[in-house]
Amino acid sequence: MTTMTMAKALNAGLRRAMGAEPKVLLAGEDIGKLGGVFRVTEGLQAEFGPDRVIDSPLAEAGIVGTAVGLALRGYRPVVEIQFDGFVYPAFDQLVSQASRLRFRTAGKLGVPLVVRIPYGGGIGAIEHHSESPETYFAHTPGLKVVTPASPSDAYWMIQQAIAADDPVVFLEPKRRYHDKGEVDLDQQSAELSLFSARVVKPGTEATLLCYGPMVRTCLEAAMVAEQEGRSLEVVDLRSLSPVDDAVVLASVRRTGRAVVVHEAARTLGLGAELAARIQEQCFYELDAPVLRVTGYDLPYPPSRVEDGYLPDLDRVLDAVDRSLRW
Amino acid sequence: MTTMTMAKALNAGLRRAMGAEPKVLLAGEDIGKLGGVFRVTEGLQAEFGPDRVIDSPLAEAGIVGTAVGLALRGYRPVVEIQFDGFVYPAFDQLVSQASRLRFRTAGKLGVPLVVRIPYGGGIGAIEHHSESPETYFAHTPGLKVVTPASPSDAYWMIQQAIAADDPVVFLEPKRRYHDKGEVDLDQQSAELSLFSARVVKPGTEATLLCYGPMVRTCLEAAMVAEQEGRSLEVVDLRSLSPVDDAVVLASVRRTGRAVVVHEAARTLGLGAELAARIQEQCFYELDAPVLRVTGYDLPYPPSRVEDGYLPDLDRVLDAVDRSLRW
Amino acid sequence: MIEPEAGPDFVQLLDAGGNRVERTDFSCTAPDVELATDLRDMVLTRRIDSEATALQRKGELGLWPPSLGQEAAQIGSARVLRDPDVIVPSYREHGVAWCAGIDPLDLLTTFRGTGMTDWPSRPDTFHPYSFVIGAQTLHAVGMAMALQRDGLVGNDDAATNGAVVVYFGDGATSQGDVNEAFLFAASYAAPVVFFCQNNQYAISEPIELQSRIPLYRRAAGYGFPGVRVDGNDVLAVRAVTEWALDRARRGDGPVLIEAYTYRMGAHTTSDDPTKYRQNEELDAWRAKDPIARLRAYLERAGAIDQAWTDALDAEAEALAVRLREGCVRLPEPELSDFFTQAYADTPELLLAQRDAHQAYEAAFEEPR
Amino acid sequence: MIEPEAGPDFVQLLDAGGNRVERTDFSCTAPDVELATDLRDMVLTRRIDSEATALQRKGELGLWPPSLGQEAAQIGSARVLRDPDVIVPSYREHGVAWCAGIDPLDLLTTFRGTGMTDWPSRPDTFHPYSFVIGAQTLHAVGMAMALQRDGLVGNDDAATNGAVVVYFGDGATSQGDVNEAFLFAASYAAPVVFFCQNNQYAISEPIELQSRIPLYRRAAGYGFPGVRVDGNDVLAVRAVTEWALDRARRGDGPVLIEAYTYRMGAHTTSDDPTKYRQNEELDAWRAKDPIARLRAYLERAGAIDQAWTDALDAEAEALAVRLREGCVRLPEPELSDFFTQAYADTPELLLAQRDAHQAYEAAFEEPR
Ligand SMILES: Cc1ncc(C[n+]2csc(CCOP(=O)(O)OP(=O)(O)O)c2C)c(N)n1
Ligand SMILES: Cc1ncc(C[n+]2csc(CCOP(=O)(O)OP(=O)(O)O)c2C)c(N)n1
Ligand SMILES: [Mg+2]
Ligand SMILES: [Mg+2]
Repeated sequence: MTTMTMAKALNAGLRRAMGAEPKVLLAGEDIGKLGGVFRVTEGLQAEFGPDRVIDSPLAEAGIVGTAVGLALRGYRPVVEIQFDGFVYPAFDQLVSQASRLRFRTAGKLGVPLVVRIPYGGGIGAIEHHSESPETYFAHTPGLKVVTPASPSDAYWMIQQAIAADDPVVFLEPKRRYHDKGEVDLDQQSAELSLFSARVVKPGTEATLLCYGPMVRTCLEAAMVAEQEGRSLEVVDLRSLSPVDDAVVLASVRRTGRAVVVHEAARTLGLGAELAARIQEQCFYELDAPVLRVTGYDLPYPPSRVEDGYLPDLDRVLDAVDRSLRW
Repeated sequence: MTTMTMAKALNAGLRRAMGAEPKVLLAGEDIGKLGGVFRVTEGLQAEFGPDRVIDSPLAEAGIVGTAVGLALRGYRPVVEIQFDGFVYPAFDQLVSQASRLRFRTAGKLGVPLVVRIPYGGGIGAIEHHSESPETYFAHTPGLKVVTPASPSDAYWMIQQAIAADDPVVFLEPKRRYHDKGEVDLDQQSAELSLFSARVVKPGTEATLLCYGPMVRTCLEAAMVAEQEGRSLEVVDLRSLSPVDDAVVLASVRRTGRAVVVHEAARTLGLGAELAARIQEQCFYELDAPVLRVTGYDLPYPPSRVEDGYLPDLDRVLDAVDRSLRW
Repeated sequence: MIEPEAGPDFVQLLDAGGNRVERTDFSCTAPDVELATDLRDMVLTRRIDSEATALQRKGELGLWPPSLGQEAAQIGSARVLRDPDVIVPSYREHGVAWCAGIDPLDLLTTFRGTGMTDWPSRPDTFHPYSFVIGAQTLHAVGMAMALQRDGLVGNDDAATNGAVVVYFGDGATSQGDVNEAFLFAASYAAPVVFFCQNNQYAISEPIELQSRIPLYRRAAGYGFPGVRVDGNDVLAVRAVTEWALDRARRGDGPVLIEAYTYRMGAHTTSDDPTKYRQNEELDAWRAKDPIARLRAYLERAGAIDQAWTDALDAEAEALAVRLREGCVRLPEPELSDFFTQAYADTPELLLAQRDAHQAYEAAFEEPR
Repeated sequence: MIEPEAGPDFVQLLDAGGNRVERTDFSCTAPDVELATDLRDMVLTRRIDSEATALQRKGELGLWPPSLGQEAAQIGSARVLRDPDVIVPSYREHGVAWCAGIDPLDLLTTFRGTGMTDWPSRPDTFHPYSFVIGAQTLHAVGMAMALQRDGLVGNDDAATNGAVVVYFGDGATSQGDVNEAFLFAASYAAPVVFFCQNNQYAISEPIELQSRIPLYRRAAGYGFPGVRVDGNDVLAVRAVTEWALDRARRGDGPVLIEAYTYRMGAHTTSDDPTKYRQNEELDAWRAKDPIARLRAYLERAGAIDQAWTDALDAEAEALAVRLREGCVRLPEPELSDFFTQAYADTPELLLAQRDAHQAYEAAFEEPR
């Protein structure tokens, strides 16, 4: 076991994937010499050369579009979008191209592409640097969307995403880049499938459904609740598309109550889909409606007020209270 | 009262808006001489000149981006995206630019832009010509999203959208372009606000929530159900962002049952948000879970199988049966 | 429209009358017998095109984008390709598809709506048709980057080198994606030949709206060569494309070829070109027909005779019959088939949706 | 990096030593007293920049993108603007903002995170800063189309005409949006001056990655003029921008100006340029400092003296103090304020979310 930050764990995962498979390439803005603005690719260009760690011209459609071409010819490109708010110029290439080539060719072609996106708020940034675009991709057939919440998951999930034959949007919770955790670098392979959810804390009275940056927030909330004598279960979705319904529904059936927590705007955020599915599948088992603790339906606000915008421990517990009082 | 198709009603609405307000401009591919591939802008360039009805170079980001600039300088541009599947290159300009300038300037600037998009399937088209992208826009703070279901609504809603000071994504159900209906061209102004839902058929046993192309489908289903002795209420949402919750919730409270119908893929389609809201607000009033009749979570399939992909009368009634049997 | 003249800015090797034009910069070395196979390809492509157009009129296809008039640009560029070159078409390249060995019946599946672009006869080196204007140009650059990394560019043994040729229209040159493709290709010196068929229109919009100067000059702004070629002259297209391919394969980077031609038919079968262009224009271009001029030349050169022509006509007719009869017999797909085609690893949810769909359909006594 | 020399492809009117250079094509007619106000603007801009950088180091700002070294490009281009011209900046144009009359304290709100880009001192003709690379260039073209429709272009009375000047970086030229902006502007002959500050880097990426040829040549590919100017020479920037503006205002369409300069500071305060560039490079550019050369010229010309310089230093110091003290006193916003700023007509749902937020906050005994 090694203790490392999520950023370092991602770096180690990328290095291992590149070492194991020569077809793995990285591309993106400033990922080479600089090692990326978050240093996730630090040292990789020096190790694997500029043909495998490519500094791209400043154009996201170009980055994703050329990666599609590389993927179609047998490479496994991993591209970095510098910040969440800069993925939109690549939108057509992602949702209308990368996502569809397999479908268009009845499975003859595939696009084993990973699009890494540092996402989410809470880092005091200016606008366009704190967004949570997961709905856009989770709604898009043909894409898969995953997000790790811990260094260990980051290390394994990036390797699994690279090994996956479908295009994967890999969302990295940037405010957790510097959180530390244990990673077992000697292990041979991941314990959990890339698309499985995980019960990160068992509990009995209500289920907190969360992912990425909000897992830590929910765990903290569950700890506090525990001290106050309430037992909350925390489920880390890990995969947002597909969602591991079995784990989610089993948990909610056990507890009878669910609160979904995410930073993205409420309307049509992941919470909407989870609520819809849960009420469809557990109609008689629910003791309260599925509640949502989310960002507001606003553009991401200036950093001095982001704490109010982002779900935090208190807002989570407040929703739990409301659910329990139902 | 005049009988006309939806395409003609839109044309008449655009003409009236342009006649009333010299700042209204149209732009898009092939909208001038050709009058648009669906002829919605037919005759308008001849009438208002090429400075007000602008054939644009073939680039959607350019079309929307320049329209943002025009809007910022006092014009009221109405741009046409030729087909649903071609809006993605303009995604950044729509979701990250047009939608935010007001927020960025604390209300000092506004972008009174209308983006017209013929959308939806059922016309036997090749790929990229049958999509339902409403989630992408309804999830985006700062945008509004509306869709008419009848010629009369088309006529009024396009004028209201143009008069609105917020950017509006105006989704035109292309398979209904040639459906005819009554339009009162002499009326002074619209009866209903642009953002109001409408109960298009009252009923008591279950509520069908629908919009755009599915309104006719749901009305037909309700007629058949009526013959079989079941009374269904049909609500045309008209506005997808914001949703007129008051009308929706009141109807569901009355009937105790809701079925949402849309062509878009199920996961994170509008039905997810409606289900989430309804179960939040009407938890004890629901006799069955909110059910969804939607497109599947697939890219739009080839036209020879689109009938199976699209919700139709039978699938709607099947869901109603399931709801009633709960 | 300013008519280009033969000259340094407009490569022509066979004039509209079928007379060879001598130049110092480009020449076509293909023997007449090879040009005769070009003529055959062009005639058959035109027959495929007219048959498909007719099938659409009869309601057997939902849509068809005619290639009428663009045969020289397509055949001339396609016939100089060889392994490991890669072809990335747009949606009107029926002549290129023909040269790549694609069964035209396969093309019809896409426009009949019985399939997406999954054509059994498609070779790996021919990318599927693309319908989002310009998007494929970036894929092409990525594929060229793959060739570089595969060691298939700039080798001493020239025969092992390859390049990517990507097709797009005049209208496409306005898209951000296409300009980014130019830029990425220039930046990486990627082996791409950007083959733009300037057929003068993007649906109703004339080329002047997309560019106020000749399109081929766009390339200079990115630092690589652009050439305008008479797109109705198969000899010139061959010569220019071969030059560009060799340059790219050698490792000297991209070239933009503007094949100056004309869309003699409608944009697609849904289009009514009389709304936006004059008959005189069409007539002027008819006089430059790519097939007529090549036929005139080959006849004069004695490379083809009446028997050859008769045999070709019979072959074309047989092909048309095969298409006509084959089209209506194309297998009808089932929606159920598609649920496992979107992903390599299909999510449970989709399998459940498929099962629900099947159960629902099965509940109807007779198929609907 | 190939160093451009004064010559037809590189407009320079004041060399690095502060000596005037004569040319036949461009000349700067501004009298020395006006150039002295340019010097003042440049010095004050630099002071604003260094103070903001210091405030970020102290934790008072979240981020700051320094303009250090780019003062001549910014002041020279901004000072030749006049009503009804419109300015569309990117995010590093602190000198342009200064000339437009924007209170630098307002700029700080954005980087302190107390506001978005809602600066009370912002005039209508100065568009807010933009952070999505290149997106603003399309807005600029739209604004220029508005000027055309407002009758403010190509009038006989030249004083009534206007143009739009839009700022962006060398990296931005790779974006599809920027190339579409070039194309739309060319197509509509829109009165836009594309002002590219080539400061040699896009964060860590050197200009060679974005363009293998001098950037100004991109324009020729779209059919309009491009000019490279010494961006550290305020006289040359003035002359070239004035020419481009006049041309655009007259109705002759867009121009691309590449102001060849250098980002002497970090990309932003989060950046560490030692990771990707050498000290020698910085030293070489220090020798070309835009302020030093103008000061040398004006001193030699006797246009400024020690008293003038002392007064300016005092003014700069006072400005710095005002920023330092003002920054920490900038009003703190409340989240509640923002719920009604996203729409002209705020949906009920958002009002309800605001109310819920307020009620929730109110439930805490003391503000959190
Ligand atoms: C991104 C996008 N926008 C719009 C369309 C609709 N459309 C289909 S073909 C076409 C014109 C294309 O013109 P051009 O590039 O010259 O090719 P041509 O059809 O003439 O071969 C348009 C606008 C599209 N397919 N994709
Ligand atoms: C669309 C987009 N992609 C990426 C970024 C992140 N980013 C911010 S500044 C920058 C470099 C810009 O370089 P340049 O255009 O040369 O301007 P400069 O910063 O040098 O003034 C990048 C990549 C962004 N802001 N927007
Ligand atoms: Mg064309
Ligand atoms: Mg730069």
